[in-house]
Amino acid sequence: MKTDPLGVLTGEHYLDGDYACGEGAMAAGCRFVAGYPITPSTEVVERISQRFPMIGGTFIQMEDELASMAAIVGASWTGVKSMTVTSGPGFSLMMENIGLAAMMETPCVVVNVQRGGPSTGLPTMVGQADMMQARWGSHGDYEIIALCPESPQEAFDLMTDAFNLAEEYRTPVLFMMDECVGHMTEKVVIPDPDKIDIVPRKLTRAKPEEYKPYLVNGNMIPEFARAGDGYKFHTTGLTHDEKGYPVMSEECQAVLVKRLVDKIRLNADEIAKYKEDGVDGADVVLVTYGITARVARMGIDLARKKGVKVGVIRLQIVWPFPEKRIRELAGKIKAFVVPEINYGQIVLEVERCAAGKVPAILVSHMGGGVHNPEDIRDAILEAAK
Amino acid sequence: MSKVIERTIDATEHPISPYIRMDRMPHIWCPTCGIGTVVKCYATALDESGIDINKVSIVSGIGCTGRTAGYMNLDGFHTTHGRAVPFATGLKLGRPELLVTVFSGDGDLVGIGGNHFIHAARRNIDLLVILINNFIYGMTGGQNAPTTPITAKTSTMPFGNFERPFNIPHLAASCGASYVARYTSLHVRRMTKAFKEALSRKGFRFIEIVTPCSTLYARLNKLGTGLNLINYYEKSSEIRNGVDTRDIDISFQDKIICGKFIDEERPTFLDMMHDHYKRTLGDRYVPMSNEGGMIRE
Amino acid sequence: MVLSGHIIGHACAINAGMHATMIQSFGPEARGSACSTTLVVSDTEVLYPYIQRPDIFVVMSSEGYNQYRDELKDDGILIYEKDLVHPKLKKGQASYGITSTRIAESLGRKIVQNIVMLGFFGSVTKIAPREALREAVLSSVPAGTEELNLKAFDAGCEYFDKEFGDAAKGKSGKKVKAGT
Amino acid sequence: MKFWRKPLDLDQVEIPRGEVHIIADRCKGCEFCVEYCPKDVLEMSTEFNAKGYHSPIVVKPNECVNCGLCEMICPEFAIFCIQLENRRLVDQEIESFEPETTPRMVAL
Repeated sequence: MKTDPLGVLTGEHYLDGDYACGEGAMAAGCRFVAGYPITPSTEVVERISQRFPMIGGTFIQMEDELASMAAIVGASWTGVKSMTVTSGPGFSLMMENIGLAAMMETPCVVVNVQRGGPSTGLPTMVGQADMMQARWGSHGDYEIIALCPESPQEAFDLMTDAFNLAEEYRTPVLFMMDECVGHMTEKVVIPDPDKIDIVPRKLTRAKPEEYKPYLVNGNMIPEFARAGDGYKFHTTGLTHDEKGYPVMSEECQAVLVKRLVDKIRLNADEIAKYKEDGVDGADVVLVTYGITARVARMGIDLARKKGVKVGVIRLQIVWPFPEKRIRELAGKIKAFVVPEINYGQIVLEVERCAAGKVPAILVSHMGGGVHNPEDIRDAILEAAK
Repeated sequence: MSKVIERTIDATEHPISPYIRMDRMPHIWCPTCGIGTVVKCYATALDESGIDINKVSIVSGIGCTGRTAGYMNLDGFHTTHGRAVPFATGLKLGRPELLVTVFSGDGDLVGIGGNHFIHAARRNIDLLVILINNFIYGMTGGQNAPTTPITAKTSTMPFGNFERPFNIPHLAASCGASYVARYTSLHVRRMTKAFKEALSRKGFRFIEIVTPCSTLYARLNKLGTGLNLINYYEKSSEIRNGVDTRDIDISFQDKIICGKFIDEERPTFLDMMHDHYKRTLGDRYVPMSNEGGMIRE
Repeated sequence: MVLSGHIIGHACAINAGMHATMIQSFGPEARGSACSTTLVVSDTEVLYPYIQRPDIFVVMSSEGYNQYRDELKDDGILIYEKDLVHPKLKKGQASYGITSTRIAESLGRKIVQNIVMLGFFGSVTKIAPREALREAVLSSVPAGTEELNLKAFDAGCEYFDKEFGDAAKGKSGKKVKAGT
Repeated sequence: MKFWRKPLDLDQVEIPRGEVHIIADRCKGCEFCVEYCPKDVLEMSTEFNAKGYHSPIVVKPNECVNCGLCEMICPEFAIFCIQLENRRLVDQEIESFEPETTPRMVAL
């Protein structure tokens, strides 16, 4: 369906990534945000708190990130599209209830504007070092969906994808921005509301007495009932059966956890979103995301001038990882090069998919700034040898 | 002159059954545990207050009391440890017409969840919070709680507790809760009346129910059976409505001051928000509808 | 400074159809300390958002000048607050000074000196058409202050016209660093 | 219904009546109902229920005044009362009526 026009600020704007992300959420139909201030993400909720009273949304600044995350999970059970926003330290605190959201199959969006870590790290400076935490941060087996914008425009655009995927797969979706994109101001074009397709909350049509909150038919996604509609359903963070009742058994654990993982893992190709450039016939393929994807393009241009056949895959959705595509390429190229603002995270995933056929070369930048394009060029030249 | 028999029920089923997921009975609570009594009184209060049950949600955290949300036949959310209050806050703000009750144990509510508790009370979020206080962490095996009275033994204070416990009604009152009461699980009628009254009020309503834990608290402290604990409540509880909450600390096996301490109407978070935005933004303010912020197809 | 960068970027990106990427940097205290804004303006997509060696350096305090003066390219342009900054230029560097603080004071509000500087900056660099910048000022300043800010902008432009006139060559400057 | 003296119109007094139902297998033997029944209608059984607890049994069915306290206090949802038609005291009861001199002062 088309989105609610009330949330859409159609026009050309000069916005930073944080503001664009906030606008993206509102355009995607988000009407409940709970947050706790943390640099460099705060501008997202500042934007939202400015505009929400005029578009029927409710913002509450909670007492901490634990509460913010719990609140958006609670709110989502009323059918409202809900979101919270944070950075590394707060993201760590949210892990508990991100797990709850995954277990209860609650659609919601968590924005992490990444800064340098560990711990308090570099509050005002860029990092991309939460990528594995995004994948594995909460305990237990589950799969997650995580997006990575490379510009304020994409911070706006991909927000719709984030909310839509959360609804389609009934899962928390992580929006892994970085400080550089968050604090970078550029032109952002916000389209007309009738150009923005959103996935609304799909409510069950079952009769209350027949409804089972975790019953699935084929597609692995159970039907949703919201609080207050007379379904008197139960949901829990405990391992549960299709009625939502706790069942402490191996069988129940196997059925539930497999489904939680498989609903995303088996749909990875469907979910995957990446942009390719010059990959066919390339000797070296870069795998990039976020701000690093932009800087890497300069390195690629420099390497191409030296005659190297180099392609790039830019991940707009990092999790689930486009495993199939990377495996395909592994048989055809000489090496992968993975520049990232950390000491090696996504490169491990590339390496896993390359499965020893070709090397995956990390171009690390420790954070606080972005790569030097020459470093990326040099890594490409080295890889092409 | 005979009264009409109002209740026409199946003599084989308990009248509470519409409110309980009978397919999950028996519950996991130990013999003499008071949680079941509190649940019964809450169900009775719902029944007698004539509230639309479809609009009632129950949220609980982790621990023995945390299981309450799973046993009541309402929209029920069994969440994470300590986070029932913020979860319930989201539920209430996401669909303001809901009537949201939080059932929480003492460790859950004011131990791990203490920060959420004080802030929800401060904001006067429209929640009914029922605390079941048994002075101990029950489900994990009798560890020290933020409510354990001084000298009482717990599995992590084997020589007796020396930490000062919370006086939780006072904590709630000083943070601005609009309704504050305390009873023991023996006070079935007063408790039910308090639940009914609190269901009809708005804002952050807090009711503490002191309940027996014979499996751990009584055993570790050689206090006998659950029945002995209930007898202690009978002997040592004193109803003092309106008393200053500063004076109602609970010492080990000492007096338990019960009653209704606070009952004041104050604007809730949502009232304040609506009024403020109406005043500052005028016609530009678009409030979330009472039915919630869900965007319909 | 941040607002000035925002306005220039806005003018270039929205009103003049270029690519303009602005980055603001500040210390952990977020606001209130020395801060700087960098802006990259380009005909093509901006891939690298930070600036090592700016083509143009706008500076409004001597502290900012001392901190960043070495970053200006050897053939770069310095635009400075004439009363507060006393530049020592390298050979090949051009400079344009304006008494922006005094001009702002004469308009009644010292706070608009950044907009005075902005008008002057636009005139020096011709980075975007004067009208585009003027529109950007209008859409970026707080409601109720439009008139004052436009006056300040115009004052900056007039100062340039008076002092430098057509003599100044608009360099096709691309990278701007502004600091206080 | 408690009286501290013998009412003069005792033959006119309507006594509410209840019928206690016990779901014995649900009981965990806490004894709260037996302890706090104001009319001592219940006693603990010597038999075991399916879970191995002694559950209450009704020993004075006619004494139940349908106050519902057993139902309220039972943590197991294992006991409840059904209201029956009120009754009047029979002559024998009126003759042998003894007011309660030491009522249990529990305000529950």
